[in-house]
Amino acid sequence: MTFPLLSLITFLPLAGSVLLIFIPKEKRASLLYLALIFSLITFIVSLFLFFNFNGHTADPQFVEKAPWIGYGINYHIGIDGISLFLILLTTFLFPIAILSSWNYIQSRVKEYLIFILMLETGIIGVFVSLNLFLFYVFWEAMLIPMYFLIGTWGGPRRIYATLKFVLFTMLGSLLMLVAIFSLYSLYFKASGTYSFNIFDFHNLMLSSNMQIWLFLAFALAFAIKVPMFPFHTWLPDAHVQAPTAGSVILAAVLLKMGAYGFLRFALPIFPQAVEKFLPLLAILSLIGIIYGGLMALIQKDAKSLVAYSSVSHMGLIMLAVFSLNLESIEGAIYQMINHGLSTGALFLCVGILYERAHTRLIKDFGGVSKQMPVFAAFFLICILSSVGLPGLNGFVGEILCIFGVFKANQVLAILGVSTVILAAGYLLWMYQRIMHGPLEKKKILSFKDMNIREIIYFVPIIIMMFWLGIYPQMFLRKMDVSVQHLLNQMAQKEKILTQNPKDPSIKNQLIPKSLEKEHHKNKKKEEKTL
Amino acid sequence: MAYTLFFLLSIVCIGSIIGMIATKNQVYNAYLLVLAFASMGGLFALLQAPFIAAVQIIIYAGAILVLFIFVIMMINLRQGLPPEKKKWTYYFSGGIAAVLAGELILSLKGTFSIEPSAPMENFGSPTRIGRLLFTEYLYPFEITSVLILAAIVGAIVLVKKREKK
Amino acid sequence: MSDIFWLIPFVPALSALILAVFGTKLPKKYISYQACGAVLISFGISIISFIGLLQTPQQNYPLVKNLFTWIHAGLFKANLSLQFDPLSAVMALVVSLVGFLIHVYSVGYMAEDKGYSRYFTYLNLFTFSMLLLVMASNIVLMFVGWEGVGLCSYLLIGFWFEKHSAATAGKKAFLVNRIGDAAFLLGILFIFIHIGSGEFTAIHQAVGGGAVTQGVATLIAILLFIGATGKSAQIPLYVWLPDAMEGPTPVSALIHAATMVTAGVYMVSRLNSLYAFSAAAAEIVALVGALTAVYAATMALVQNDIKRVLAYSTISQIGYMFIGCGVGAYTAGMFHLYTHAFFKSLLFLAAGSVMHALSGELDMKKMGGLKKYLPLTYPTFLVGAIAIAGVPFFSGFFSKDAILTSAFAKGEYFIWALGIAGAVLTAFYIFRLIFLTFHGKERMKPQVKEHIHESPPVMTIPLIILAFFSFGAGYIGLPAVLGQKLNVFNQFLKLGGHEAHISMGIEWLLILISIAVAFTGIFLAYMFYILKPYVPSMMASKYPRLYKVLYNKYYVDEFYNAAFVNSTIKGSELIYNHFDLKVIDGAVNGTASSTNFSGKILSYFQSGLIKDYALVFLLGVVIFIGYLLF
Amino acid sequence: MIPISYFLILSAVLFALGMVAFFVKKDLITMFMAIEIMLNAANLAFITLAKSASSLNGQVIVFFVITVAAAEASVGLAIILLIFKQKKSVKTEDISLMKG
Repeated sequence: MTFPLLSLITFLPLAGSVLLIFIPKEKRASLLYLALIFSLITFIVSLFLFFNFNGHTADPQFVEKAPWIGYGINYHIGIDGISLFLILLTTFLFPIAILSSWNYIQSRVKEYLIFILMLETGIIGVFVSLNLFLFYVFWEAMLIPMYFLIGTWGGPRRIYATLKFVLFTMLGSLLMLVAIFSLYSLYFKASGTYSFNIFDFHNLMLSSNMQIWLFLAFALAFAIKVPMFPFHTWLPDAHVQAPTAGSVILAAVLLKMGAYGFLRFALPIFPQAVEKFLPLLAILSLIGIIYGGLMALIQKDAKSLVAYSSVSHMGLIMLAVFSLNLESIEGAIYQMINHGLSTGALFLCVGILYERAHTRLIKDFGGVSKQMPVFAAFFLICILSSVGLPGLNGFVGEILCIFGVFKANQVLAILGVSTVILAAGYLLWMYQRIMHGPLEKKKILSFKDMNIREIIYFVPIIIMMFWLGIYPQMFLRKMDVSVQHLLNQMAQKEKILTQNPKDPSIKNQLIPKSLEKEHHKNKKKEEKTL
Repeated sequence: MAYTLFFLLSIVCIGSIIGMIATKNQVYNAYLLVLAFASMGGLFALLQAPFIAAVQIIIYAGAILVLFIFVIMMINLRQGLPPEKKKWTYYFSGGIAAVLAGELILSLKGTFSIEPSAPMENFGSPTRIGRLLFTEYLYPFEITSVLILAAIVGAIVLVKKREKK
Repeated sequence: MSDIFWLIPFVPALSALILAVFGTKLPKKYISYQACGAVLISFGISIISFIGLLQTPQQNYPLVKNLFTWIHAGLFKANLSLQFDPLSAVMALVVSLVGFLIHVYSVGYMAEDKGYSRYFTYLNLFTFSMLLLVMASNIVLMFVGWEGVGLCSYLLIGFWFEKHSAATAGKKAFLVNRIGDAAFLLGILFIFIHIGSGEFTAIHQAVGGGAVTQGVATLIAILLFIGATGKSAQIPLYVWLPDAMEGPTPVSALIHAATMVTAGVYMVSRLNSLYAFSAAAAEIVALVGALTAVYAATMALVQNDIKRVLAYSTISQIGYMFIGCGVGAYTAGMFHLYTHAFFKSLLFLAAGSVMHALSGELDMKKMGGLKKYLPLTYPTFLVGAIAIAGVPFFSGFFSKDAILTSAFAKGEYFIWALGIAGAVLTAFYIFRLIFLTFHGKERMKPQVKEHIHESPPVMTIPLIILAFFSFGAGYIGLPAVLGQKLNVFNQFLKLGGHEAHISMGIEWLLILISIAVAFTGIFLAYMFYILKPYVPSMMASKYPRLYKVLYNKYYVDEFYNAAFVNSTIKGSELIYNHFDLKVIDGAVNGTASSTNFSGKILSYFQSGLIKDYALVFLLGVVIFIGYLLF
Repeated sequence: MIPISYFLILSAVLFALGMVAFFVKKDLITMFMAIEIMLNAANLAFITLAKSASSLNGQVIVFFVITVAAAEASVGLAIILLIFKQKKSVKTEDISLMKG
């Protein structure tokens, strides 16, 4: 039994939130410091994952397995090259989120911090689960703290926003639950054993009809989470109403769960259905890119502008995911990290402005640069990162995504490139209206530049932006094998289905052992070549 | 002899229930119910259940009905209740009850042809029932006693006047 | 020593980093030393590397320094690697030299500005990006520089962001450039798909080896050229450059005249094999260049803003460079780029000096007769004007003539004719500028007049150096008629492309035509603005429509605004209000409210009365028993 | 001897009458009494069938029913008293907290 590193990372925040319960709520400072320390320790521990991660194997690493309820419901966690970075992103952003709410949250600080830490456990849990049941538990558990975060500390229309957010997500995830149990029973029928293990499901061959229904159920849940057009309307509302930290986490991590779900479940389990719905999904993603960009262009509220920009960026990520090649999927994963950093940072920027002006309407600003030069620089870097300026992180992901899409379908890529123009348009226009121009509003004269605390939490983000932009090798190389493995898996199932399309014996069965051997050989080969 | 007794008791029973439906006064209702329960006890005796008949009269006619009358006295509604507004529920519920009765009787069709069995020695005697209760039905019996205890405590707690803080 | 060339871009980068982090806390004097020093070091390394390059045998070209793998996933691989060959060397030398001079000039020009350190951070950052652009060994890294210079241009145009117009102009520049960049990006993708590598050597090999078809090459070439029209301000994406004059004047000189805007020309020259391979693309390049050259020159005729005249002049001159590239005379294009860098930055800096003298006045109608007040600025300005007008023995003459001769030799007579027309206009507008500014009546406001003064030496010395280059830079590329050996520039660059040869007689004829054209333009200007100053206004009132169209720059800005910007915004608003809020959100809220409504209806059944519940229960029992019975 | 069907029919009729009483009455106390009638009707059926099956189990069950009924009556009446204290009424129309 090795040291349970993953469990530690997953449950450390929860332990922190339990500990917070015992601290009297009047001790504001100690509450905040304790929460910060717990999230920081979690981050530091998660760095071990990064440095000890073996990029030469597609097998899950840091695996822990323990019986739980039985009937295939186990506590089974582990990570691979796809989930590693999302976990790191999560642990990286949480201390920042806590720092950003240092003054912003004035009432019920204790409860707030408890929910934030609970949320962290929920999110990490989603990314580490290798058992579908466990995954679902975390997936839903994470909604609860988010519900309270928006509903209690949000803006004036917070109740509407939370309800919309939770109901939307619930709608998808309930259908997903049905699909999960169908998979479970199908697997039982095929193999005679109970299992919720994701890798067992990967070995399950389903008839194409069954694939379509199950895929639709999964896809809806994930598409809402991403959110893909036309399921995006909860996002601007939730973002605008959520407190800054909530927005940061929502944009940076929660949205990624949708894309992660597609990569982890929808693609490898239902390759045929994916094939079938590919045109639809790709076109929806493309619409999302352009539509989100156009909508962002005309938003009057800075936060909802950034929210719509998220729709646009996630559209590109999804388009890349559905392009199904190595470049596009690596680009998509990379772009997820980038989007997490840059959009999260943009929300922080809007939050900093809001703390000073108590408004988010773009027209209430103008000429802020003069008062806040340091902030202007940070804000600009975040915008440029989001725009995809070469040298910063956004470019690497963007060009890989577009290149991958281009390989799959040139027309889609050519239309998708419009994001380059649109993103520059809406973000720079916003920047101009907020930061530039004559200083006409008197209120702005009283603005103070960023304080030490704000600079402290911004600098790591900026450093990461440059690092990811200049030396992506360190990150990309750890994904190679996992992504290649995913693609091989899909290709292999495809092969079986195309070899004997009418053979009734391949209805809902396991992948034949002989092929599995071949599969292992392939895997060895992958590992050698990459 | 048995037939006469049976019809007499049934008529008393049915009659007192109909009377109960017809009268408004709650106290009269209670008295009529005593009558119905007593005649029911008689019917039990006819069916070779002397012990249950005794229990029926003692507990129902004695204890429970007394409880009812106490409560009626405590609430003490001077004037009778005003007439029901929704008349149609009377007819509707009456109709449904009639249908139910019809259905129940219809379902008893199979029993019409069963020959009555000859009376048996000591069939419902307290001894035999007591033996059963303390052997085969020991656990349920004990649980009932706990239930009654719970009911007593519950009733007291519910009705007890709370001291204002 | 020859492999230290990779340090050239990174010295300014380091300086920019230091200034960005500590800039506000450093003394001005230190900042200026560091910023200028960094560029000077780059220039020094450039010279050392250049000498090293000359000593290296030619088969070893280009020298490549691979620092590390930058992006790599699957087929997509881009290294962070720099190369040094004659083309890069010329560009690096020009950029670092002009850059250094303008840094020095800026020390004087920006001395009073509050954003001093910010200014030099941007300027250093720009130098880094530009050097990266010209030294990148693959197209992806080149794109980094390409975007980087665009960013710096954005930052520097909007340097005085309190001014609404400056902020808008900066944004406009970035956005218009982005449109081009999107096409450029697509070009990169096509290169990777069809060639499999972004390294320039690989591209040359693939094109030379016939690995790509004519059609693909044309597509790639055109996409990249669209990117170039954005960066180099050619039709149709030139609109940002005139507005870019909102930035500080040294910036206009460095970025919007000498270096950045010529990046497109550099790119085409760098990928010369591609353009040589695709005749159609080359034709388009030449045609766009020629049209822009004339078109921009016409707009320059009537502008009164001294910097705008120079801006249109820049657009026009870059058009000439593209003519050169388009007709296959890449060396000629590069040669013009090189001479233009000197004389155009000289003109801008001199204009800046004029502005400095007149407390920031830009309108030529409020100048005049400045000759005697500005004893140093005037002659240097004049040198620049003579150079751009194409008067013999000055650098502009040699380079422009090389381009036009090549066009003629290639048989592109139409383009040649456009070029000649542009040359007349060029000579005219630049001397119009000279006459209006330095000659004639003094039209300044009296309070401005009191303060007129010559600029400090830190500004005039760069002017003098640049004037020297504007005069002499052309002597390394003398026309072929004087002997092939004399064209050192040509010998050194050795860019591909077929330079057609024509007989000596025709070449002499062409040279004479060029000279005649230049003097015609100058003479016309002299006539209009010195001899008969009433003529221009008379012309304007005689052809009011033509004048208005020219003055309003053919209404292209208005057209773009209406056709693209406003329609997009209006359309988006329409979609947002009627589709996003009503249809999509309406569907969501509709689901919610219909659920709510049906809940209300159903709640009537929940009367709260025991009897009703019991009745329903009874009904259920009756039905159930009935079902069991029958 | 009397055929058991007589008893069973009687039990059915009594049950239906109890039901009618339940719906016709509107004070909680009498409704409660009606419930007791229905319980008794069920008891009658039990006893009858016990006899016809010659098994004492039926009678034992009736014994339990009566005990439970007693317990139920005590708690139920206590609740009715409480309701009366609060609402000053035992009419079912006045008790509609569950109304949606």
